[in-house]
Amino acid sequence: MTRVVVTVMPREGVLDPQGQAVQISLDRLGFGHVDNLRIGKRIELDIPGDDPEGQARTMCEALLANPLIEDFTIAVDG
Amino acid sequence: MTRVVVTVMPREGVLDPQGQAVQISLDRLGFGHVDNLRIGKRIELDIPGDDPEGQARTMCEALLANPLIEDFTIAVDG
Amino acid sequence: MSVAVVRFPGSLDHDSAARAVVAAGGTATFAWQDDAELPPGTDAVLIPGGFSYGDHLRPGAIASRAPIMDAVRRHAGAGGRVLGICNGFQVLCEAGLLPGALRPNATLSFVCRQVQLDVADGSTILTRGMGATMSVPIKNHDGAWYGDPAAARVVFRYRGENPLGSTDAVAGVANARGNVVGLMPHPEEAVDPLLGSTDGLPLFRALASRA
Amino acid sequence: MSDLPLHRQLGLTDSENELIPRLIGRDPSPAELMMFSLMWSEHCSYKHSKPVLRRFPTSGERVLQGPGENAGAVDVGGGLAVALKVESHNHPSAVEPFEGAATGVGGIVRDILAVGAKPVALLNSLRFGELSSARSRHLFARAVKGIGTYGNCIGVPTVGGEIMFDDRYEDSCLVNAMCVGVVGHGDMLSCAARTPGNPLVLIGNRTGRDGIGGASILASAELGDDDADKRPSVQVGDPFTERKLIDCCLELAAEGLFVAFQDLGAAGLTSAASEMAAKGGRGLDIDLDLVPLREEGMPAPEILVSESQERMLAEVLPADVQRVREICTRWQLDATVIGHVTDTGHFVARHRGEVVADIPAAALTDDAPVYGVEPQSQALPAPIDLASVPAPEDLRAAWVSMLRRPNLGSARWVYQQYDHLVGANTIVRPGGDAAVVRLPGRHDAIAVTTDCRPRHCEVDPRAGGKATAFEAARNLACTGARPIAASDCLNFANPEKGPTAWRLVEVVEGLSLALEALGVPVVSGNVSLYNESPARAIYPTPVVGMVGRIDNAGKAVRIGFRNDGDLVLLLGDGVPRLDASEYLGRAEGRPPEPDADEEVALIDLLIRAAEAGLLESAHDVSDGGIALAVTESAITGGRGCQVTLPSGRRADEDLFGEGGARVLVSCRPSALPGLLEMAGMVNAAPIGLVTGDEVRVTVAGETLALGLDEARDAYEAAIPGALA
Ligand SMILES: Nc1ncnc2c1ncn2[C@@H]1O[C@H](COP(=O)(O)OP(=O)(O)O)[C@@H](O)[C@H]1O
Ligand SMILES: [Mg+2]
Repeated sequence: MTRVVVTVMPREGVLDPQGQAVQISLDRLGFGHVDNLRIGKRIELDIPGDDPEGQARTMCEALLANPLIEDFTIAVDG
Repeated sequence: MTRVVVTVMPREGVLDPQGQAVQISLDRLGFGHVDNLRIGKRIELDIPGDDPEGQARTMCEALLANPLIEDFTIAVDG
Repeated sequence: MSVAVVRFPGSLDHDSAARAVVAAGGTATFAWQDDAELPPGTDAVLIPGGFSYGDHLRPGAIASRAPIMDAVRRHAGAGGRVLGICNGFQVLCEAGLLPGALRPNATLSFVCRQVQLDVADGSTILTRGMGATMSVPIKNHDGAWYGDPAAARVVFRYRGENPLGSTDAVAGVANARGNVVGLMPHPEEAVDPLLGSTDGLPLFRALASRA
Repeated sequence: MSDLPLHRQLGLTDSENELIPRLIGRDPSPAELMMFSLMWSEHCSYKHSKPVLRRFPTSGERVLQGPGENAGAVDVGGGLAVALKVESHNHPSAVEPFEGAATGVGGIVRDILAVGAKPVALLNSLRFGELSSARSRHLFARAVKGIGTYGNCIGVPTVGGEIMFDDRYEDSCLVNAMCVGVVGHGDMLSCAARTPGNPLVLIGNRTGRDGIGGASILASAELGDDDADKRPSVQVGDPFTERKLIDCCLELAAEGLFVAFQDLGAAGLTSAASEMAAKGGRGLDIDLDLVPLREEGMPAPEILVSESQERMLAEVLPADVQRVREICTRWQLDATVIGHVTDTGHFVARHRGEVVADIPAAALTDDAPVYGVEPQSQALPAPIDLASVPAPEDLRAAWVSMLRRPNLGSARWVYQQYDHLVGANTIVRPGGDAAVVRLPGRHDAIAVTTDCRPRHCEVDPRAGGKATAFEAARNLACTGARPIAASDCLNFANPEKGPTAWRLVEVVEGLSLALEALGVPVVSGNVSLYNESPARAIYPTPVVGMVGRIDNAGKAVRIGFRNDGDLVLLLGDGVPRLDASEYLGRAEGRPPEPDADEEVALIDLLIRAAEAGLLESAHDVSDGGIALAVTESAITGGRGCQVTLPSGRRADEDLFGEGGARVLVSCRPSALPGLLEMAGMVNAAPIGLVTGDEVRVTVAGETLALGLDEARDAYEAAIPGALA
């Protein structure tokens, strides 16, 4: 069983309204110097068997990420 | 300017309906062996000045995470 | 009695909430998120529904950090009445004025439908005078209250079923003192026979009354 | 990169390419060529449909704004106007259903906002392949989610729409959205630029690389293919910004700060600016360096045609710029002066000190070549031979299975995901024939609906067009509303093919004939052509959005039975037929041609009866026939009934046949004499009464009974069951 972390972020150039709203809010809370804030998803999961990374890639392509607007990266623990 | 990554995950013991739903969908797509799937947020941002990690912690406490239901971790790049 | 209806960018139900206050015999004024003080003469505060800040990050999270919320906190601290509806409930929980948090609905989808509520605690200054049950609509995406029901003062529960998957079928809670109440369903959509129910009126009467 | 010449890659024909230098007196720059290619696309120029659209009746006593502006508007009395428009977002929804459908909602709302109106209701008309297809399930579920997510967040109630699944939409799904708004007569805004020297303010989201189609071809020639590949061409919606835009713009409009106002839709700034200029007979000078960008270094062509959402362009007085900025800042929106109105008639765009485009605005908006379509008429099919349709062995089982069909069963799964109440004015909620929304602060209300009868349009386009318009009007009348205005979206296959062209012309003729009979003008609309793949072409799908008016919101009639002991009547003279019906499930045969006199008389009767308070319920008999109508009235009202159906040729046709003007109503026994007298020439046949907790239907001597619970279970399971 391998713990795998999939990160799904909005693609470069794609609007990230959530990141934008949070940055506005941080600004109002006195963190105006913060920049380039982007928000994506972190998905942690256990994958048994061989090639957990390859399996995770297949899952990303099938479901976890939308290639039109999101990029994903996969990290395998340990 | 430091690139900081804040990870906000549902707290252990707090229901993660989104994670559950994704796991069910994966199951249907033939990834039934996947387990313990949890979904959280990944927030990337640039923080200038000293102690970016401390600043990020303050932002988490002020806004980015809700301690009742979420845990956060901070990673500083480079 | 003057009820201050607090607006944030993305508030949606401020007009209907204000109309409900008027229908209950009160007067309504609007307060803006950036105001440092509630409007002069404010007797009670109403935080209406909507998608403040687009529900980004967590519903109610960003709005709960707006300047006006300090004034709301002072008002509540002094025993003043505060009612939060839907997004307003989320804001009050995020602001720490009510216990618990609102999580995504168990269906993971937005749910808009009529529900029946049990009034679980009719002894707060806001819920007294209500009937034992009420028919009101819910309409939200993140309405599953999560918390410790034993440690909270539960004022409304879903009757018959738990449509959103909240802890213990909780639909609304109050603070210990009973002067701050939040609920996910929309009583402002139930103040006019033409809308199918008037069960929401007593809540606005209590909010707008001096007694 | 393809070897085709640039204009071909951009979708311009050779003759269009030759026309451009003649219009502007020189060869266009690549950026200008791209602007022409987008503005002369079917979507922006209506080059294949313009002549056809001229057929629509567009005038009437109530019309304040006919086609030509961002939305049409009609008078509803008391100094108030209702603005309406339907628009398609078919292709973007097929590519990315969530964002495509969401941005479709955003776009139509901004069209309403552009005429100064406050959006008060949304509807949508959806068509997908059968739910047995995994792709269609995905497209459908995600499109619904997109519509809900966007509409819910902007606080405009989504009160109605329609859904149909058919294999013919498997390759080309249809997502049409309709928005209705209200505006005071004197507060209506136009997009026509007015006074040279006035600044132009861009309000809302920053400009990024969204929805850049043609531009990426250009840009990729400069930057290399790898970069082009990274460019998202999908627009991403930002409903939070849209909500701020609505609040902010209505506030700006209330202070009278707009001289002219326009949304940025297809072809972005290019289209918005050239339309403002051409409409006002003015020019616009825009400095692209001033446009706030999401990413640095966007080339001029991309800025010119980016379809980034949630942006509006306003002409304001120089002295008002400060005030406009103040209000926008409070709403956390960018407001940037990006140019000014001129008297040259040209749309001039500058970038980094150079003029990148200098085109007579009218060349972009009005001078696109118009292509007459070449209709090739088709023989109308014969009515089906009933003997060729196997009669069901078990009528009751057939009835239950009809309730369970996604095309007939409850749409609750869909509308429960939409906030249909926000604003506290929704008097009649989704699930009936039309929704009723009270006008803000008043006692009167509007009823709204969208309708289409694609299979009928396929087999007999003129009759199908009529049936579509009459059905919309009948749906409104069932609530007691008098139809006052229509908008339409003509979704068709490739009009360059003769049979499709014929269907387009015939459908528009049928729609027009019906709308003329009803006295309902078309005040706005949209056209979506080329909805076909090598394997399949869609049915002709002319979606009609219609608005009606009710004097007293409290008198609105619903579809559900209300009291035990009420009498059930069938109003109207329509004869049910299985041709092209949902029961048949195919576009075959030839349904009876709608009779305009009968339709209008029935509609008029319904309105008068509702006004007189004679009706307890009213429900249009449509898809699924009277079996569906009677079951829906029973389920919705939570009351059973006993009815005996008029006998025709065969029991299944009596139960499930469609066509013609028929409405199922119920009334108190004491109201019967009044109703019969009022009916006059309209056939009003008492067929039973409201009673018990089952639906009992006697047809051709056989009595079928279905318990309310069993009926409801089948009806409610139709869509969730097919998705599971
Ligand atoms: N099928 C139609 N029926 C009536 N009017 C139409 C139709 N199609 C387009 N129009 C009108 O033509 C004009 C241009 O439409 P469109 O380009 O879709 O406008 P916009 O760019 O504002 O979305 C609008 O006034 C629209 O109402
Ligand atoms: Mg427009």
